[in-house]
Amino acid sequence: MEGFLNALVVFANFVFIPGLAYGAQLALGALGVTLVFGILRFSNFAHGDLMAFGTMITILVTWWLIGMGVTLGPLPTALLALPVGIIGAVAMALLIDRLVFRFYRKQKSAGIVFVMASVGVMFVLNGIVRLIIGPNDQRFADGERFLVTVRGFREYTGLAEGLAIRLPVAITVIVAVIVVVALFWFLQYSRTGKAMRAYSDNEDLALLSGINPDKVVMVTWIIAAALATIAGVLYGLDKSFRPFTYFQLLLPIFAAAIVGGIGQPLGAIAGGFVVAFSEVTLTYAYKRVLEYLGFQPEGLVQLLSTEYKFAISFVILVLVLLIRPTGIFKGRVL
Amino acid sequence: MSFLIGEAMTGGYGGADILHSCTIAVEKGEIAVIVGPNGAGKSTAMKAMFGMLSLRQGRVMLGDRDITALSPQDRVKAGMGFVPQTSNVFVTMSVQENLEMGAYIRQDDFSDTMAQVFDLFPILKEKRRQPAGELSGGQRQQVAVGRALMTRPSVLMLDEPTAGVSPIVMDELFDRILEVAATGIAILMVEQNARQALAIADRGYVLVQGSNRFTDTGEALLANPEVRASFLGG
Amino acid sequence: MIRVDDLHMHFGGIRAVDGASIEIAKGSITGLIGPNGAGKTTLFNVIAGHYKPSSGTVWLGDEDITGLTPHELFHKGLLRTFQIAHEFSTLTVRENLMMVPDRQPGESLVDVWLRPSKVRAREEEVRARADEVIEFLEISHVADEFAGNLSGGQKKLLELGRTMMVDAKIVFLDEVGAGVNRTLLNTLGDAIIRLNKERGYTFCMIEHDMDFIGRLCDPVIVMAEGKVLIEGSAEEVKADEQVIEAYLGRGLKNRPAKKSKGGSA
Amino acid sequence: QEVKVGIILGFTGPLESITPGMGGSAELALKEVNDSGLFLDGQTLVPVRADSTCIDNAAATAAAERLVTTENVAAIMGADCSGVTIGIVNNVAVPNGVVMVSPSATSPALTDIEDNDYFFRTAPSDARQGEVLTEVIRSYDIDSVAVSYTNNDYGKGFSDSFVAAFEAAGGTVTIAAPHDDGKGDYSAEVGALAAAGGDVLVVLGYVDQGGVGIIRSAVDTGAFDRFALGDGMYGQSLIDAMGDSIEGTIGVIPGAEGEGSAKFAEAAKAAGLDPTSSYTGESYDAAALIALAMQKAGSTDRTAIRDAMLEVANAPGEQIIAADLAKGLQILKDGGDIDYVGATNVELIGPGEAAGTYREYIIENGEFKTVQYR
Amino acid sequence: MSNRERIIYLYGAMAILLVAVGVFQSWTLSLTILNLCLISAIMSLGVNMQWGYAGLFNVGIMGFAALGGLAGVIVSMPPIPGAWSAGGVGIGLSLLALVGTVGIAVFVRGRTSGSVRTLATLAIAVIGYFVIRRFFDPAVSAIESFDAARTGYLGGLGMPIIFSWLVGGVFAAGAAWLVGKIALGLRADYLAIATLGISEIIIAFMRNEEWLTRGVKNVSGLPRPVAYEVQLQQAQWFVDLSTRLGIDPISFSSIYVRLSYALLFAVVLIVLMWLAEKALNSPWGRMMRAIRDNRDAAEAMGKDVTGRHLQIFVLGSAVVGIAGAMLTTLDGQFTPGQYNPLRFTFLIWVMVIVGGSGNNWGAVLGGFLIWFIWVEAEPVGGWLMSVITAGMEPTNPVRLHLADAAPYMRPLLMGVILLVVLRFAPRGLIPERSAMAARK
Ligand SMILES: Nc1ncnc2c1ncn2[C@@H]1O[C@H](COP(=O)(O)OP(=O)(O)OP(=O)(O)O)[C@@H](O)[C@H]1O
Ligand SMILES: Nc1ncnc2c1ncn2[C@@H]1O[C@H](COP(=O)(O)OP(=O)(O)OP(=O)(O)O)[C@@H](O)[C@H]1O
Ligand SMILES: [Mg+2]
Ligand SMILES: [Mg+2]
Repeated sequence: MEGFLNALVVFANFVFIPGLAYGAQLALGALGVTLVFGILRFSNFAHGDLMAFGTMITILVTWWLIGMGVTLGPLPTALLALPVGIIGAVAMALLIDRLVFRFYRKQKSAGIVFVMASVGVMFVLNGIVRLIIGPNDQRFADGERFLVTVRGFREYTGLAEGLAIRLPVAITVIVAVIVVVALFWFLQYSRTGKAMRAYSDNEDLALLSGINPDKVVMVTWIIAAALATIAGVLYGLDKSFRPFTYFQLLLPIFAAAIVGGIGQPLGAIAGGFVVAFSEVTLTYAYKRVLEYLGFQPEGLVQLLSTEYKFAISFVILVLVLLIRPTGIFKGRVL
Repeated sequence: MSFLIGEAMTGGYGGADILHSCTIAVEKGEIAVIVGPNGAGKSTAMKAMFGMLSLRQGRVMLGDRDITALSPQDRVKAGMGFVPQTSNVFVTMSVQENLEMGAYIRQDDFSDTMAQVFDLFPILKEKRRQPAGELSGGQRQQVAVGRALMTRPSVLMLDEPTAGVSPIVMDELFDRILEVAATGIAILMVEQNARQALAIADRGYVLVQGSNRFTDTGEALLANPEVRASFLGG
Repeated sequence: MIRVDDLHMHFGGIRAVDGASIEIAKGSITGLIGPNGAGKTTLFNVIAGHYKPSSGTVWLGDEDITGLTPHELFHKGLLRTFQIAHEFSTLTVRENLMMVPDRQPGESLVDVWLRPSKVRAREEEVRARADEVIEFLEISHVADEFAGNLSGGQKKLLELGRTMMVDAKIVFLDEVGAGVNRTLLNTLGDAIIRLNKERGYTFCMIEHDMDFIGRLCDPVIVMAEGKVLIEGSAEEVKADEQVIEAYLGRGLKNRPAKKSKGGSA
Repeated sequence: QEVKVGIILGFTGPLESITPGMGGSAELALKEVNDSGLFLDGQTLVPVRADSTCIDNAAATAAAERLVTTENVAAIMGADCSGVTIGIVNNVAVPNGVVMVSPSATSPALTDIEDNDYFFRTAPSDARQGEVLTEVIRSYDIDSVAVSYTNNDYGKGFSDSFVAAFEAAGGTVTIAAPHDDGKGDYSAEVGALAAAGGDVLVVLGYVDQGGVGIIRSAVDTGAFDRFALGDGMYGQSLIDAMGDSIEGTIGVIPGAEGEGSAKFAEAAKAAGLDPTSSYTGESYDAAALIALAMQKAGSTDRTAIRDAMLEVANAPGEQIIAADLAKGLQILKDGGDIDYVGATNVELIGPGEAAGTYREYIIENGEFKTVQYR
Repeated sequence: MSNRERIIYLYGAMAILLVAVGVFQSWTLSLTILNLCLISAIMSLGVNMQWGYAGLFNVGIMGFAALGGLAGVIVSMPPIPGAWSAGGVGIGLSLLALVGTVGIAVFVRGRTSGSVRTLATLAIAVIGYFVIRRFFDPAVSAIESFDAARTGYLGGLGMPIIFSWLVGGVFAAGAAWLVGKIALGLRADYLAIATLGISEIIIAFMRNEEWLTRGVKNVSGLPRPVAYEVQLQQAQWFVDLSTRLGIDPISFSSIYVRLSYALLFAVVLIVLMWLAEKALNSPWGRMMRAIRDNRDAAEAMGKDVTGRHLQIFVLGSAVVGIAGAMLTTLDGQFTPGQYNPLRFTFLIWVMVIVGGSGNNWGAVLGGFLIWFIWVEAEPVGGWLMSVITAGMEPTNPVRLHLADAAPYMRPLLMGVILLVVLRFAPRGLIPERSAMAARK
């Protein structure tokens, strides 16, 4: 029994919780991507850097707040600064749309042109963020880091193995769930949400129904930018902020969005977890777990060496898509 | 001075002009029908009157207001409804949502209108939850018309509403259109089922290569042998 | 020619085609009518290989062609048009037609690179044929326009035109008439009859215009709710109570109020 | 008049967060030389930066080409990552006969590269460090370790040499797994490491790259509570990041007995740089060496610089430490001989190679404590 | 402006840009850029075949380019006898085992059916896997531990590196065929994720299968297809020549070498371009565009859509592979670490779209222009920064901050230029022919 519990704890500590954390972080990012794709019908490569931008502003404000001696006690101060960050990101997003994407909408350009434009935007944001805050690691997490620490857990349960739950992770997971439900409800049932879907379905007909395209686009960017900032900040709180990492997050985020069914809020969540868990579970060495379960494996019992974790997550995606070509939730064609 | 009138409209899609000083008008409570060969410019004329392509010359009047400069969505607010000829439903949205979108600009409770649409097109009630993209050709057409009816417009413009619908549905559609007209709404439609259409039309236009060839009452046009021969298939 | 045995096509819960069995005689022009949503187009799509049927078989002559891909069927001489026009929007009207003929040497890169003369020769023939069709459909003035820019009816004409680019055994026409000007439609009717008589094409056409059906088709098959209702000559069908109930109807209820306002001629 | 010195580092790309410090240190050295006013009777050194991107060979070559043929630099300090460094050496430096001194390219491949003696480096190759680190860890009689190395030629080569040495010394390496820099999440890697077990986790990576990510993840999950670090992991930012959770961590960095490194640290701090960030000392030395070699050669002729390089870097001669360049310049001016020790105790054993002593440190109550030099 | 005019003007402008670099910076630099422009052009030509002709969304370009690069190593490096004797046999056996497994599997599948078949295949696969590992693992560790610091891999075939260009094409084509078999004929985003995945897998493979690729330790010192500068500088005839031309031997040597590269690359580009143009303007091209426009209709008109997709996908990838091999040749080394999606996938996409997808001339121009910007953005950015800060006095903190930030002007500028170009040529600099152009 004890052995079993230990095995369970080990598994939870090294596979389940990390997977959950990473999954939720990806999901939040994927939500923004999937929304922009769903409504504006292009994959926004600037999303990673928009995340970085929003986070950067939040960080600057956080520092200022801490400087002023304002904190949130156990909770990270960044949460106080978050709204400002969101406003900044939204402003930036709307500005970009005004300067870049609107033109192509009027032109009725092909989706791929939007994508390339977004690559251009990505470069620009890339530069701006580094110009302002530089390329270095920035840490802005204060307050409690752990809900449950390994040591605490051991002492409490008296098990040989420990378990840690980080506060940012908990927040991330909760936020992710809330946001998804909210977004899903909004798109599915609210008047504006329906208008947005109508717009993405058939622009001309939307006009004929008296839907104001500019409003739809604006709302989309506002939500997307807000999501990007939230995702970025929560991620930064858990790990740390470095512009380059945020750019690197782009690929797994896209993977998550697509596998979940592009354009589907619920899919983004599912996709995020699929990617995260396939990375962690397939490359984890199950030696310890099995030992606790009374086996005596001679090797590490590692299905795949960690070098392949990123690649393998894609294999999984392909498999998923083989079984469900439209993604986990029926998404639309890219 | 008609309620809705496109006067001497000239313009096209950027390339050569499609319309050549073509004039279309319709009165409140009246049904006007446009017929003509394929590619004559009927749909273009409709789009022009709805502000979906820019005119080089001519103007569009609604009531006694010049709406030439208005954007399509503003014309909707001004009380115009339009059913395009192609891609006229939201394929990814359910039938019901399609109808709701029709009523987008309405703030009041439109459940009664929806009920009316449903008993006009019973099949739609059955399929209300199904994505419009999965409907049959004729069913789509019914959704499209239903969508336009939801706006409760003062002018209703229909581009070949009966293309691909079964005879019985066509009859009911025309019945309904007559009723709608009777309530004082101006109705302008393009039709290739020209004979049935002209039969209920107060006024008919024959367009050829972007300009008016004949303009007369429905019966008159039906009676006119030349028109019959070259446009109504004998 | 074509035989369909107890065909079922279900989309989730929806039984689009629900046990239809039809037979299309060689050399006939068979009409297929029925209420909207009766399953006509779906039936076409199954026969033409776009859907795999949930159950049932399709025979071409005495060959089982169930589940063959559309292009395989094309090679067997089975063509179809689409109810909602499927033009190649960035190809010109002429190119739309020219791409149709099968086994063009120009479609193999080896020939393109090594035997240009051979390719050119065939191109000429194909172009000539395309121009004939364009003439016939009265769309010469848009021959070099992108098909995407055509008017609704013109697109339908193009659909028909593509089937005229090759010598088909059997052609399935899904509402070519819808949105086509009636006068032109009559000419098309004549053409169909001519193709049928002279070239021995077999036709199966979905239509809602009863005059057109009456003029061309014998026999006429009536579908409703995914099943075959009845089959017979146009007259029989028109007279049939069920058909009137489900499909034809009894004309307008409220006669148009005669007003004596008239425009000027 | 002005003498240009190229500084080519990956200012954008995976290493972008450590290169500013490196570039700064190099420029610090040049500035010091200029301020002394002793350099080649009043000429001044002008740094010219170029971006090696660290990974994009083609772009790096083009950038270097620009430095050499357009900016006409007398010598180049750089590049950072071994891949681009090799590319530049082969396609630009050697063909044009320009001296290149890399502060951080540690790949053995550079040892026997066809370089006509134009390539030098101030970072010792990994082979030696592996042994030193082994000694250190064994001295705490730890005999089973897990290794996580950054997945590039530096990490790989380092890990190879370390594992060999450690096992030769009778220890056991439970697992040696790579980690990619700049990735979003390292729980998979740490999971594997934890499962393999071991008394300490040996991290051979970069302090502000994946390396710290691994450590954070390991600490969070309680997988390891003791760490041993390679030179790339030394840096104040590590302590700032991890706080007291890495008390007792041991490690080595190239560094000399005596005040050289300390002096450099002061100077760097004064100039607003973080002296503990990766490869800053090496960068300073690389630039200093170039300047001194010019002084020795008495000209800015590219070949002359090459020939003077070893003489100023090695004994015999008066030892010159960091922040004391003026003295060296003076001696050389008077035709004397110097042995540049600099910030990291440079010793060039033949072109392309550097030997060095290492400083063993332990982290105690939040700061690096020097234990001894090896 | 008709496309022909555009082609003339824009290519002219591009030439002027390169000449300007030659005049104001240096000819060696100009040629260095040109060489990469040529390679990029070939890559974007390959991508244009897939996207521009057939609308296939391939975001795995990086992988195919890397395969080409690998060919460079396998073809040109000398074999390592020690490594071979250490593990050659093992590798050979494991290969045999692999072939055997597949063979048996196929055989069994032929004989069985239904659930039996799947079970049997699975069983064979599993057994095969262990058999293979049985030979493979020891062999690999033997090879990798053989003089790890210098070699630690099998080496290559020691043939002239030129051949690797062909082989690279073949490698890429093979991989493309595999991916196509699984992923083609389905939704666009499906292909996207599959290609993205496969490219990541290829790179992971190359970074970690050291016995074959030497992994992150890189393979440097690949033989060159052209002369070495240093040798030239020593060769008497060359020195004479340069003195006659009045250029100093050193810079002339690098110019000479780069010119010879440029020549080789140009030949390849021209040949490919000719083939591509012929193909695009033939009935084949027409068919491809038809498929791109409307799969269902094309299928109904008797075109084997999946087959054709596979064909073009393989061809396009092969072209990318060739370019990849050429790049490795030019670098003179193979560094798996350098392959990252931004540089090797998305940048190429930018080239295609900015140049004008569906139009070979456009794609090639895009390759030239975008690479040029990619490289020149850095000096220009730095210069801009110095202009901006010129006004402030040297101690101004803002100035100091900006001075340090100069490198980041590069992405900024890159982005801005990209956006500007896209803004004024939304359909690409040399767009696919328009309806007007189509009128004969
Ligand atoms: N892809 C699909 N998914 C779900 N239901 C479908 C799909 N395609 C068709 N249906 C349903 O199957 C029924 C038959 O459709 P079909 O298009 O065959 O009708 P039809 O006879 O062609 O009608 P019409 O004369 O209006 O074209 C319709 O009720 C339609 O809603
Ligand atoms: N988007 C477009 N761009 C360019 N030309 C167009 C476009 N749409 C239509 N045209 C051209 O304008 C002319 C008139 O088109 P329109 O759709 O008005 O014809 P129509 O009278 O509606 O014919 P139909 O009865 O077939 O619908 C046609 O010749 C067509 O080729
Ligand atoms: Mg029309
Ligand atoms: Mg139908």
